[in-house]
This record gives sequence, C-alpha cells and structure tokens, in this order.
Amino acid sequence: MDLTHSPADEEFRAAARAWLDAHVPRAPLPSLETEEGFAAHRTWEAELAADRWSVVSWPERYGGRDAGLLRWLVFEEEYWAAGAPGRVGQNGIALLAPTLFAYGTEEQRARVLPPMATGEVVWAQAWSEPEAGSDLAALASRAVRTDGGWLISGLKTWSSRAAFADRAFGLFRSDPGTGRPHEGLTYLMFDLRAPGVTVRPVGRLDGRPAFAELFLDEVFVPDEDVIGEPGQGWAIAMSATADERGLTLRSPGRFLASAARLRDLWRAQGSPGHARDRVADALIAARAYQVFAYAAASRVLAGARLGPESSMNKVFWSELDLALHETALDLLGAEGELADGAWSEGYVFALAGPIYAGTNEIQRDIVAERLLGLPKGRR
Amino acid sequence: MDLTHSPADEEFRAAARAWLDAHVPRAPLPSLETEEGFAAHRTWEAELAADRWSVVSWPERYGGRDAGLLRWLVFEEEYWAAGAPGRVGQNGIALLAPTLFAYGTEEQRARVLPPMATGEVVWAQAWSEPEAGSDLAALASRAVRTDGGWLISGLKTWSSRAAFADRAFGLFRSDPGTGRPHEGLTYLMFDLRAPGVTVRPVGRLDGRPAFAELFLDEVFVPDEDVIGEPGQGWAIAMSATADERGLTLRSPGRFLASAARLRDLWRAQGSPGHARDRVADALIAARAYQVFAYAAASRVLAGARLGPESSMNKVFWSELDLALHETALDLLGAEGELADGAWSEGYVFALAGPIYAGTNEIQRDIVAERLLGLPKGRR
Amino acid sequence: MRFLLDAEQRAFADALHAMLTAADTPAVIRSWSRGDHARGRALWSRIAEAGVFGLAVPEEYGGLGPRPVELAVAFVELGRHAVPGPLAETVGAAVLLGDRAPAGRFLPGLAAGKETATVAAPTGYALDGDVASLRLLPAPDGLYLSTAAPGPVRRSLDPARRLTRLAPAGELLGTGAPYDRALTWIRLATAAQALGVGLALLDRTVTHVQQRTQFGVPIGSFQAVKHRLADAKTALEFARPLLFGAAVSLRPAEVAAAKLTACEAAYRTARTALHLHGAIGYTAEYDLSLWLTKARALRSAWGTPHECRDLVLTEGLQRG
Amino acid sequence: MRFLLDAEQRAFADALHAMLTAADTPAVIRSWSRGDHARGRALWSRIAEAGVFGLAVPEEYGGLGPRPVELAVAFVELGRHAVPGPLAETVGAAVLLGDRAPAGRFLPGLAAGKETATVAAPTGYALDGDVASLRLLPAPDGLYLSTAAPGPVRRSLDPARRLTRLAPAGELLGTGAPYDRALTWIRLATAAQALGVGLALLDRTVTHVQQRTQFGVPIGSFQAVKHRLADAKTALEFARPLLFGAAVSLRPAEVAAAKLTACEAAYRTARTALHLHGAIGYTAEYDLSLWLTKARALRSAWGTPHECRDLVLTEGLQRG
Repeated sequence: MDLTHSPADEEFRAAARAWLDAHVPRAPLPSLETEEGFAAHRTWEAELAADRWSVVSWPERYGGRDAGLLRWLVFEEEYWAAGAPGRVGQNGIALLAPTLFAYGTEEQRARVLPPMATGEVVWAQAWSEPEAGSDLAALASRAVRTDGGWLISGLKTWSSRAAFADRAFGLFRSDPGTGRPHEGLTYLMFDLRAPGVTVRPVGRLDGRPAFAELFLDEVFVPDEDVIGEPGQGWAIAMSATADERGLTLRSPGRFLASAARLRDLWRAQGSPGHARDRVADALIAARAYQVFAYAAASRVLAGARLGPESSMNKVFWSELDLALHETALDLLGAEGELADGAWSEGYVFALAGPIYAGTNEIQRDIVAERLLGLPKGRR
Repeated sequence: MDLTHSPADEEFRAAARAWLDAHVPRAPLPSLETEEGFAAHRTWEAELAADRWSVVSWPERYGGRDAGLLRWLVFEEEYWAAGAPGRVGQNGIALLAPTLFAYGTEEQRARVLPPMATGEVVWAQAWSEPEAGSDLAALASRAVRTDGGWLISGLKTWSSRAAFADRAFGLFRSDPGTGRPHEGLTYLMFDLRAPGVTVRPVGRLDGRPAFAELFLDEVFVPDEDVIGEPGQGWAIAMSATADERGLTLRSPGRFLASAARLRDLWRAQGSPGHARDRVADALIAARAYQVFAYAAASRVLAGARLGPESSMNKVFWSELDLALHETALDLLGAEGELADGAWSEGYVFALAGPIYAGTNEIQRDIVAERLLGLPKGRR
Repeated sequence: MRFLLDAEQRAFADALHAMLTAADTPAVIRSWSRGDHARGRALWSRIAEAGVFGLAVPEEYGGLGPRPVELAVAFVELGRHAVPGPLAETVGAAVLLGDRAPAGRFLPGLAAGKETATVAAPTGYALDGDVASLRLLPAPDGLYLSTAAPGPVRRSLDPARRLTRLAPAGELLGTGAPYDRALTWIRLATAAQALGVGLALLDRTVTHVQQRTQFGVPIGSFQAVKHRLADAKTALEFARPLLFGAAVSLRPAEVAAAKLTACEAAYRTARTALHLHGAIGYTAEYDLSLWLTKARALRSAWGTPHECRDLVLTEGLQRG
Repeated sequence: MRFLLDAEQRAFADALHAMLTAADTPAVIRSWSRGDHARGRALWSRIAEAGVFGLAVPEEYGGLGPRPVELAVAFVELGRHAVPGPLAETVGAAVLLGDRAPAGRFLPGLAAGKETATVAAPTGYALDGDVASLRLLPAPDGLYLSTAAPGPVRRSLDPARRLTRLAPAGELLGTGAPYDRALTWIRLATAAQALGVGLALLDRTVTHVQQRTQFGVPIGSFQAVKHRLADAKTALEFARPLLFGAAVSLRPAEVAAAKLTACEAAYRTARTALHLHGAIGYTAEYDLSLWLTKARALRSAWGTPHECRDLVLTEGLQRG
C-alpha cells in the first residue's frame, strides 16, 4: 500500500508543471464548441504536441513520452490544476488511438497517429444511430463491398465534435445476413469531407454545436481504413482496450481541479453554511475518485483486468461532475442562470454525463449483474 | 379555493384543544411496544373514549362524534400538537372499523366497535405470511368449513401489536380450488386467546416486541365473525374503504408536530447551519402533506375517489418521516445513537415506513402504471 | 374549507391551455430568443385579453383583481406552454404601482396588455429590459422608472430569458411603500410558472418513454424509468396544493415555500426528462430544451432556494 | 506507488475472516448485549493473538506497530463480522498511552489482549465502560485513568454498544501530549469497521434477493432492487481506497474524509439492506439487525459527518 510517486514520476510531474506554467493561456480560450474556439483549441494541441505533451502515454515514435498509466494520471492532475484548455483531440486520443494500438496495422498507426497528436487531424466518433442509443447492437448503417474498399451509407447521430472535425470512426453493418446483431459489423475510419458525407451541426442545450448528424450516402472507404478484420467490429470496439478506457475516459485531475475551484468560489463568497456540506462532499468525492483510480491503475499494472468495474467509475464521475456544477450554480445565486458564466459551460457539459458513454441505468445494470451476480432482468 | 375552516369546525378544534390541554399526560407514557406501555396506552384510550375523543369520525352510537374528514384532520392536528400519546387502538380504528362500516352487519358493529373505541379490545392485523409480503395474493393460511363456522390454520407474520393485543383480523383461503389467487379468500375476525392460537412476540430493531407471529392450528371462528360473504375477502379488503384509508393512514398532524419539534431542537442547538436546509425542508414537506390532504379531503367530499393517488401519499409521508428523524438524530450528534432518547423510538418506527403497507417500490409502480399510464413491467 | 378549484377556475385554465396550444409557443419562443418579438407581442395581447394581467390590477384601474388564485391558475398554464416574456415581472409592476400615486397612469395599460413591464431583481438584472415598455427600478429611496436605454442583453441558460441591467435613476414614481408585497406576487407567479413547466416536462417525457423502444420494448416499461417518473409526478403533485395554499394566504413564507417546492420539483423533473430523452433532449432544436432550460432559470429567479428556506425558518408556516 | 494490498496483507485478512466466521459472532454479540462477556472475552483473546491490537503498539512494548494499513485491514474484517467490544477504543488507548510515561505499564497487556481499554469520547460517554479493564479519560489537564466504577449502562440503537459515563479524575497518567493522534487512529479504525459492516450488509442482501421470490421471480431481478444494490456497491468501493489512502498518510483530514465516506456508504447500504429484506430485516432476532444497527451507531461515533466535513474544509485533502 503505497501512494507515493517514484522520484522519476515526481520529476515528470515537475517537468509537466513547469511547462504548463509557462504555456497555459492566461485568458480562457473561446468555447471549444464554436468555430473560433475549435480553431484556438487546435492551435493549443499543436503547442502541446511541439513539446510532446499532447499524448504523453503514447510511444515516442508517434509523438508521446511512453508514459505509463501512473504518469498519465500525474500529467492529468497537473494539466487540469493549471487551468489548461479542454482537449479538442480527446475523441481520437481516448477512443480511436487505443484501438489502433491493439488492432491497427503499423501502417495505420504511422499514418493516423502523428497528425492526431498535433491536432492537425481532429477525430469525431460516429457510434450512435437514431434507433441505436443504449442498444448499440441495433446499428443499421451499412458498409457494402466495392473495389478496393467499402461504400458506407446511413445516418449517424450525436457525433461529438463532428461539426468542426476532420475525420470520424465508427461501426457499420457489413454483413446484414448473420441474424445476430453483434455480428457482421466492421470498424471503419472515414473522411468527413469525402463525397457523400453531409454534416449537419446540432446545437446542444446552450445552442452550441457540440455534435452533428452525419448523413452518409455511399461514401467510399478504402480498405486501408478498416481496422481489424471486416465483420469483427463489435469485438474490437468492446475489446480489452475498453478496460483501460474505463479508467482513462475522465481523469481524476479534472475533478480535483473543479472541486478546488468550487471551494475557492465558496470561500470567496464568505463560506456560506448552506453549501458547506456539498462543497466538502465534492472535495472528498474528487479525492475518492483519484485514489480509486490509483488503486485501479495499480491493479492494471499488476496484470488485472478492470472489466465491469468501469461501470462504477462512470456512474461515480458523472454524478460527481453534475453535483459539483450544480453546487457552483447555486452558489452563484440568481446569476447562476447566466449562460456566459465560467461555470455554465461546465454545467451544460456535465448534464450530458449520465447519458453518454452508456447511460447510468445501463451501468447500474452491469454492476448489479456482473459484479454482484444478480439475475439478468428483462432488458 | 378556500383553506379556512368553518366557525363550527374551529369550535370543534377549540374543544379538542381544551380537552387535550387538560388531559394529555405531562410525562410521556412508556413505550407502546412494552407490556407496561401497552397497558398505559390502553388506559389512555379509555380516557379519550370517556369524553368521546377516541374515534371522533365514528357515529355517536358507537362512541364517536360523527366528525367528517375535515374535522378528523383538525382533531389530528390538535392531538399531535398537544404531544398526546401514540394510539394503541390504531389498527382496529383505521383498518378494521372502516371495513365493518362498509361490509359488517349491524350486529357486528354493535358488538365490535364500542369496546374498540374504549381500548377494552385492542386489535391486531393479520395480513402477511412468510411467502406473502408485497405479493399479498399468495396467502396460504386456510379456513375450513365446520359446524357453525370455520377452522383457521396457518402462520401469520408481522402482526403489528399482536404481542399484547386481544383480537385480530385477516384474510384466509377458504376455497383453495379457484386457481386464481385473489379468489376464495375470506375476511375473518378471531380471538388471540382462542384455543389453537400461539402468539410468538417478535422484537423489532430496538428489541421491543412491536409485532408477533401467529401460529394458528384449527382455531374455531364462528360465522358471526366473518365479514361480508365468504370467498369475497379480497374485494372487501381492497374495497372503497381503501380509498379513504390512503388519506387517513397517517395524518398530517403527526408530521406537522414532528417538524415543529425538529425546528425546536435545531433552535435549541443554536440553529446550526449544516442542518438548516433539512429543517426547513421538513417544515415545508409537513405543510405540503397537510395541504395535499386538505385538497384530497375536499375532492372526497365533492364525491371523487382517490384511488392510486394514495400511493403518492404513502411514498411522501414515509420518506418525510424518515428524513425528519434522521435529521433529528444528526442534530443530536454522537448522542444520536442512544436508544432511549426522545427521537430514537420515532426513528426506529420511521424505518419501517417505506416497507409496510405496500413497499414504496410497489407504490411507485402503481403511480407509474395507474396515474401515468406507463406499461406494466414484469412484476 | 373547500380546497379545490371551482368550475369557473378550471374552465379558465382550460381556455388558456387551448389558446396557448393553438399559438404554437415553441415557434414564438424561438423568435423571442433571437430578439424578434413580434409574435411574442401578439401572444402577449391575447394573454392580456384573456384577463391574465388584470388579475393583479384592481377593478378601478381596469383590472379584475386582486385575484391571486386565478393568477396562479393562469401562470401554471403560461409555464406549461413556456410562454416567453416578463410575465411575472408585469404582475410585479402592477402590484408595485398599485400602491403608488401613478397607478392610474400605468395600470390600465398593464391590464390591457398595451404595456409590458420589467422589474430589476436584487441582482440588478431585469428580464427583457430591451423590450419592456416600463422598466421599474426599486431603490432604497423609492421606485424609479428607468428611462434611459438598458444595458446590453446577457443570455440566460434559458434562451428565452434576456437579461439586462437597467440604467439607474430616471423618473421617481413614489417613495416609501414597500417592495415586499410585489415580491410576494412575483414569487407566486414564478412558482406557478415553474409548476406548469414541470407538468409539461412530465407529460412530454411520459409520451416519449411510451414511444421510444430500446432492447425491443418501450423504455417506459423499465422499472428504473417508471420510478423516476413516479417520483417526478409525486413531487409535482405535492407542490400544487402548496402553491394554491400560498395563493390563498399570500403570506410571504408560504409563498417562499411554494416557490422553492415548485421550482425544485420542476428542476428534478427536468433532470429526469433530459435523462430519459437521452441525447435528443440535450439538443437546442428539440422543443423539450425550451422547458428544460426554463426549469433551471426559474429555480434561482426571484428567490434562490436558500433565500426561500430562510423565510420559512424565520417567519414559519401556518399550522392549520 | 503500488496502491494495492500485498499478498501478506490479503492473507492476514483472509485468516481473520476465517477465524471470525468460525467464531459465530452473532451468538457472541447477543451474549455481549445481555452483559454476558465471557464469549466476547474469549474472542478478544484470539483477535489479540492474531496480532490485531499489536498493530497499534510499538515493538518495544510487545507490539508490531505502528502499522496503520494492517490495522485498517483487520478492522474491515472486525466490522464485517460485527465483533463487539471497545475495539477502536483499545487502539486509541494504545496510541494515547504510547506517548506517555506509563506506556510500559499498559501497552504489553493491550497488545496481548489481556487488557481491554475504553476511552471517553468528547460526549463523555465511553463504550463498554462496564467491562473495559482500563478506562481512560482525556481531560484538559491531562490523561486520567478512571478508577472508580463507571455510571450505569445506557443502551445504543446497536445493542452491542453499551455506553457509560466514566467517573472523573482517578489517576493522572500524563500531561500535555495531544489527544489528536489517538483520535486519528480511532477514527481510522472506526472507518475500517464501518466499511466492513457495509460490505457484510451488501453480501447478505445480495444473497437474500437472489433467494427471496415475490410475484414468481427472485426480487433481485427487479431493476429497482438491482440499482439500489449497484449504488451500495459503488459507494462502498469508492470508500475503500479513501480508507487505505488515509491509513497510508494518517493525515487527520484524510482520515476524517475516509470516516465520513465509509460511514455514509455503510449507512446507505444498511438502509438498502433493511428495505430489501422487508419486515424480517426489521426484527432483532434476525442477524442482519446486528449489522444494521451498528452502521447507524458508527456513523456518529468518534466524529459526526459534520465534524468530519469541517476537518476536510479547514485542513484540505492532498492533491497528488
């Protein structure tokens, strides 16, 4: 039982902190979910990448620092504590890159990863469809074989970042004849500016186009952009990489930083008693999430698999994030409704937490069935 | 929209208040769930009855005052505000008496009600069985026809007050051949001291015997103690009287008095900020429950039926009661764990609220299905 | 004691509901949010014709009031249809001015819907200051009519709520008379609006979960979904009698309790509605968003939860 | 950084678990509650033999300590089996006395399980003052050994917890040295106990809902039941690393956070366990009650939620 970082990891932390101190923009960038803000965040990715801070956990040859899970956690603590901008490359870095490391070819990694690391190519995810939200196996978008590749067609929804992104990745039904919904799906990457792609930005609650609908009409995808074997997409998407993803989807550093900002806001208002419990609980929960992550990382490093444990993680951070932002808005009183306040954008973002990446109901079902062994209900 | 009581009702309130001022014991009686306390509470029932305050809503000829629903609410407000003792006759008065008014014979009413009003005969309910909790239709205890009556056998559980009560009422399967679980049940009254009855007191969490198991071995019940038609017990138990029962099971007066005591406790401790919200919310919820009851009573008086609305009532009061007592114990700090504190017994009692009289899950299912029209799930 | 709406009150609610349903309020709200107030003004006139603003104006000034119960009835419907504009503030203005000398100058116009009024909240912000024809600024020394142009519009999370700071001073309309009575009326109207917002959110969500299928069944058959909606229903139905009890008494603490409870119920219902709609509920283009964001905004408008609890604790609620 | 129990620590937990399972702790608890301490004392000796109390006693006095991580491991198991007696208090006594001159007089006996100790809490009540052989009374001027008989036993909602007031004064054991370090250890032990109580409640309830059928199916297949248990599991699993993090650092604020979180998780789990067991869970004769009531009592023992939050807010938690 040791929660002390090695001297080398502390050196890494110091280096990250020093770099961030020197580089983090003093004024917040414009919202990531605007055209202007997207461009500013892309520039920031390039600045990070120039000194190899954009993808610390990747191998050096793709722009990373070969940092292990513990150093990644350390980096994230420093990153968010420094008040650094949101990560426009997040979807590619957290979702696509681990899949490429596990299932991609060396050619794909060499081609795709470096421009992802610099923000030159920003990736959107293309999972959901109108009839396939929580029930992802109900996917209906098709991939039809053609010379040297596939023609993809269908409608993808809730594609985060797709309003301004460059490329996207997702699952397509390449063999509709299997009769089993999880089979015959293929994992593909495609260009959002290719012929046949129509991107319709969709505004979230505050009107900002945080995602888009993708209308795909016989969009050509060359074979080199298929990840893994055609037809094996489901297994690839749900694979071992999902394991670590449960840990890395939202880093503890984010919540530690938010909780500290919340405490500062509370103190700045004279430490009002009515919010005292909620502020203390946010600080404690952020710390709990952090030490839970260190415990999980220690298990992964010892060779364990996380599996359904990640579902607890998802429920915990999404509820923490929302509680934390609701407390902040309450502290702001009647001004809490202002849409351009520092906490408002975080609040709107937090509202989506319990919904996306598997609703919290699905996660609770998983915890109950797979961790506690309760009978599967009618789902 | 009028929340003002009529002058006559206000006179009734004043009379009740004056009587209670003069008669309520200054020191609390010993716990109702002890032999000594049970006897003391029985004496109190007699004192109430002597001046016709024990069953105000009954007709005068049975010991009541013909008070309507509104006056009953008024009486309950005064009763609990005066700090008067818990009602040992509650089970008979709230559950059996309404059934006798609707389905009993005049002979039964004349024989059963007056000694119920005076506390001379205290009634226990005998509904649940080991395999029939929320699923009450699964009842297995039998009533077998014999000369001039029935022989009842089986095991009844969670019989409130049965450790010290005199008689009990419940449903028994008189025709096991119907194949439909809700049919062939008969509503019976029986003597807890009759041959063949074994009463095993069962202690609740604090060890006090708040209920008992009843082992019934061919206990003779004369025909005169059958309520309504044999075989029609389910309909009788679930009948129109259940409607008003949803309103009268727990009176708003109880929670108004508890919330006021909670506010007093909070103030006596210097109005600590950490409990401020919860104390305010208890006051507000008690008031909400009161005005909800006045609205419901007004609808009943206008000829409406409450029906599944009562399920909202049940969820609301049981959660309010528990929140209120949890707040009180928290205010008591480390002394909150003491079992003989003024709030402890109420806390233990409140813990049962979400469980009995239909668990809150069942109630929420009813609200969703019958008030909101959502599809019946697998239940 | 007959704590029920009478037939006339119910008919009033039904008539407003029918009129607002026909008015296609989502389209009106979206125009209003963009700063195009034409359709909103037309709707405003029809709401005034229905007598809504007159409920806060005494008969001598062309109103029907004071009739707080009917006002609550009306504002539940306005909330149910998410009608935009300084509705509660216009009620507040009528009450503020009714106590003062220039009542005759303004009240008939307010009752008739010819004037729209806003009132600066204690934060300094006034709703729709850019469109209201009367901008009232309560100050320590009296009530001012703010005559200069208001500050720039700041956006609320509710796109239909456009907040401005009023220019200080202007014309002094009266001194001394207290602000508290008007605040109580504004809070009552806000509470009623919030209840209506919550009821609409519940209705829409119940419809959605009956239609939306996942895993081969309507999601409304999942127990977790049913229980969240049952809780929303219960919270709203217990807020309702508190609201009408507060309208009957007009005691500030009762009104504060109703405001808190209705707003919390509406906000909880909004959270449930968003969650059960999933991603589509999270989009601005889907009409649900118009109610979702209003539930959040009303929660802190004209009395935060903390301020409302304070009033309850200091003044107390009635027992009987 | 290797934030995991090692094989030896896990083996220690397993051995304690096996020993306590064989000890039939429910019967021990019921005797203890009646004031019959014979079986409890026998169990105490075996716990001491396993080295539990020695973890708080330095080697020079016959202990193995200080080893707070192993102590937390052990107390999770003691809580899981709801072992009665002044367990955390004996740990506290070892720490209190370890700083003072008479350490050599008492510590070997505490480590060996020959002495049982209680410590008066800030309320003035001491757990099991009627049975503890050492009764310690921290006072402003120093630490006293209370030599006169303690006051009458007051019952806790947890029948196994017998509270007494200690007679003041007695023998002065030392002056000056702070009480805080002992309080931190007692809190850590209490947090660990609470986590164990919660884990046992969850285990028993999961078993129950798999076996109990209503409406023809195991109640564990209802989504409402599954989700409550999933929430209990999540709360407990997030309390666990906080507990061990606090054991590693021994910072008072970290320990307070762990105490609060473990106790809240255990109490929420107790509420869920009671609810899902239904009436049988509400009876004293069913063993579940022994854990249910302990979850409530530990919640306010040695630091109420409010006191724990205060420490977190004033001292802060570590970032990295």
